[in-house]
Amino acid sequence: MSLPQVDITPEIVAEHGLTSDEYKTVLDILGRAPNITELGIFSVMWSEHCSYKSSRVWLKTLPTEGPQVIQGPGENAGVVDIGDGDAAVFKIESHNHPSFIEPYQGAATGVGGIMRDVFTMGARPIANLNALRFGEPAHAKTRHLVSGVVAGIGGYGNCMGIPTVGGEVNFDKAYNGNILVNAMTVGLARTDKIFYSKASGIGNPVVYVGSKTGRDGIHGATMASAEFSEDSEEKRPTVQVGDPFTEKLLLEACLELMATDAIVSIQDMGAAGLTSSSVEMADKGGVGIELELDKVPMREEGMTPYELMLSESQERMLMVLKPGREAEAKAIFDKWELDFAVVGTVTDTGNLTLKWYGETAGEIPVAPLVDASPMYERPWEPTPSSPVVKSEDVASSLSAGAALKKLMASPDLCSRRWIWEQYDHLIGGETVQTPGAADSAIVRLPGKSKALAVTVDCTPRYCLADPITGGAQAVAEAWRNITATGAKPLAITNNMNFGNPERPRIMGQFVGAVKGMSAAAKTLDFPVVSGNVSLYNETNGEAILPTPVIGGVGLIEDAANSVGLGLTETGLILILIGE
Amino acid sequence: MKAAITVFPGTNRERDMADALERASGTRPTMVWHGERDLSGYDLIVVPGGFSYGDYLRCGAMAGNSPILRAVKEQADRGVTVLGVCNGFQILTETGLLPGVLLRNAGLKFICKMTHIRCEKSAAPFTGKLTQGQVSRVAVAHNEGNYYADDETLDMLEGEGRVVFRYCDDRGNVSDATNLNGSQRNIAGIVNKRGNVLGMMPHPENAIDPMAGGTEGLPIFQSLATAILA
Amino acid sequence: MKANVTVTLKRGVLDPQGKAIGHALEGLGFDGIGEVRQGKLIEVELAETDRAKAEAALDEMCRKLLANTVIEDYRIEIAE
Amino acid sequence: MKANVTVTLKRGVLDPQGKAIGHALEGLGFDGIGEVRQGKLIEVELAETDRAKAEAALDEMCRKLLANTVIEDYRIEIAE
Ligand SMILES: Nc1ncnc2c1ncn2[C@@H]1O[C@H](COP(=O)(O)OP(=O)(O)O)[C@@H](O)[C@H]1O
Repeated sequence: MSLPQVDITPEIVAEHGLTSDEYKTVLDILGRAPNITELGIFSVMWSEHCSYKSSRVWLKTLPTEGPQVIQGPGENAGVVDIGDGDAAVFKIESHNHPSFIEPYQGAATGVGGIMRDVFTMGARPIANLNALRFGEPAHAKTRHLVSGVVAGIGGYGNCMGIPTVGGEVNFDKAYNGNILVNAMTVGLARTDKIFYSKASGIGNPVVYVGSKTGRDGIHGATMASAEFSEDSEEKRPTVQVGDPFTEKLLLEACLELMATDAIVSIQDMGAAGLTSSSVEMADKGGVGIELELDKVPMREEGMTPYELMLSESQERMLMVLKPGREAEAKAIFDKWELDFAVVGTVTDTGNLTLKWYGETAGEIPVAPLVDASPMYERPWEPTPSSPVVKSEDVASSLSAGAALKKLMASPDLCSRRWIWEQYDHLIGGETVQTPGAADSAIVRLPGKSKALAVTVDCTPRYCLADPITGGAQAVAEAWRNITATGAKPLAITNNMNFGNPERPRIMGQFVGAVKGMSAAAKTLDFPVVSGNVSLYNETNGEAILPTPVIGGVGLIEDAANSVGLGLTETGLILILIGE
Repeated sequence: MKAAITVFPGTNRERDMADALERASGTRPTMVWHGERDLSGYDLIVVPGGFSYGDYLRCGAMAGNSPILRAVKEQADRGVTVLGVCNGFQILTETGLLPGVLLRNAGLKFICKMTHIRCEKSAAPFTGKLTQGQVSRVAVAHNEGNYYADDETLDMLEGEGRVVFRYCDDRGNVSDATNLNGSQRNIAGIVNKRGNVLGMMPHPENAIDPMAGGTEGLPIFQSLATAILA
Repeated sequence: MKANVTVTLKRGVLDPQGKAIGHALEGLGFDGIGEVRQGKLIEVELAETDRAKAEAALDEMCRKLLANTVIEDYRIEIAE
Repeated sequence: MKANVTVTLKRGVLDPQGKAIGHALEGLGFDGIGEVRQGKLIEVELAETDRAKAEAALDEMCRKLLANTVIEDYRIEIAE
């Protein structure tokens, strides 16, 4: 079990996606050259995905506060007060690239990931939503992608027993080579039982629970380096297979343990696995964490510290427990037939220390690793304004009736029943407004009369024409969809899907959308409490349409008063309001 | 009424079921973990819906082999009332308590919607409160609900009056068009020979609330409450 | 010892998945596709070193769990 | 011509079904169960009579539809 020795060549640094400036910072922080495991950790932590290096400057400008906000962006999910000691916990997340490569598993693991974000905070998920973007219907791949993605979302959510109650779908050729799969989960917690990721208590045990760690998602390019050549001809898959059954057990086990007071903090192992969970927990608490990597439950033989730190295996969590509570916690995870291992301790060193059968396999000071994470003010160009099209100027040869038929049959407007019938939207018996029945779905709180109104919205073609107006419109639409059911809008989560931010035109779209979103959210008192950014959505230099998806949550005190779209009896009067 | 609901790893409609039973009978059922081996003392045992063991290998196969199912079988043999819904129906066929199997839906897709079923037989303990031919609007949510048995078995079921529910339209017409999952002869629910074990794919427990799903599933639970309390 | 168990639907039992695959293959332009059936392959590693004993155990596994003999046939192959 | 195509998850890819089956076999009292993996078996009937051509067609079917080579391997066996 000796540690593999790998020379850190400029090629290896480049394969890890670090620029030479970024690598210089690594050398400064460590005061020496990193070993391969440490290099991998820097690479993951400073990736776009974890560090938000292109977007952070702008995301800071979003309004995130309000009397209803208990937790804004920065935790696993946002938390909003909904009265009577109840809280709504929610977030949206993208799984675009994996869903294009393997639609079923990609979409499924996306749903699994976002549910973990929510139940990590102590909330039981009560509703899932999804925002989907596909290429043209006639494109050779579209059918296969639509059916795979929908089946994958259903497959995971249905097995978990969480109703999938809403979503939206668009088709445009800009997504031919890069579909978007954004999944949102809304959960329910008690305001005095919210769990956070901040590690504390020097000497407290760090515990690993869930599935075993395999070599999932460890980047192919890196693996091909000489020292990992064992089977380098077989490129490592970058798509994980989801295991909703295990996640259901993980959900129940975590909630059971959360009902005790044994947990100090908890963090799910998302995209960057053990690395980001341990670093974030340590950084938030201003402490160090020592991990004995040989104690991590492993699915395969011969795994290295590098692989353990970078694996993206799903259905895992890291927790800090109060001292002496390990046995009680283990009993719960044993009952649910999940792995449980004490893998480390909280330390006062401020370092992430990695041990491998007693040997030190890596040591990185946490604060500099996080603080020095790159942040770029990417150059951007404002989107040139397009001429406003007046309806009077658009000649149409179609009669109103024919136009209506054409609209109803168009891919962007036709019925979505084919999709939502593949999702269990009835489980729980609380779905008061089902998909298609109202402008937002209404899901009642178990045992209560109040309910949450939930919706996801974005109109990418507006955002392409004018990102500022488009960004604002998405927020306004979510707000309208919630108010239209009789609920009061509370807060939003957002999923910023854009092309390559290194291109000033694309960065301009991003900046515009943030500005518009910000303005609308401020005006409507509809703060952003969580979100996700997905950049580099391009194929062969063709970017997707700018797609800032808004997930909105509102509250209605009595679900019986919620209003749907249906005309329930004859003789009703139709009223048009607004401009 | 003392009712038990079995809970396997992956079961997920146990709370819906408990709510329905409580609404009809006034008492909250007991949740029984799959590791238990004794189910004596209950008047009713319900194997609820969900994805026991992830539906891996075959729906219901692993749960059907679990220790608690042996206990369910024992009680069923003694005449205790047993209801299996959705995954519960799949489990009961896997154990042989009910004949046939549930194959993948003919359309190869998961189906979740409100649908109609026709009661073919009004009899205690499951359908005493329904009349023969009565149509109920209930939920379905399944991927493997396509009831299959060989012709001989089907003829026997029909002959013995053991087909309890069929998929139909809102007026009770049974046809291919109302057969949402490809089931042989539109079968949605059957009983065992003795009449104390019922398996059905639809979810009456998601039709007990005027605000969510309507209340047409309730009579089944009221039938149970009446039959068992009596 | 390693064994491969294949579980296939009995002849006469409808196989909608197989049918759908056949259709899809035709849709992709493949000609002369006859019947397509889908089954399961289960690879099991066994500590047992006695071939006959392994086969007996596998047969029992199939009857008890791996196959539903109402609709499925199974075949056991010991790989090494 | 008849062919058997087996599609299995690549080594290293999580196989939740296989894992659950292994557990269940142990639960049933079978000893010495090592790794269990589940794959698909697809039986295809082809009008093609030339073996090499059939193999080429099957290979294309696998790459295009029957397997997703990102996570799966496939094996083709011509039965007769
Ligand atoms: N991907 C999806 N998943 C679940 N439900 C969806 C999805 N797409 C659309 N829906 C549902 O279909 C209905 C109609 O969708 P949409 O046309 O986008 O409505 P609207 O324009 O009123 O927001 C809504 O109830 C919506 O929640």
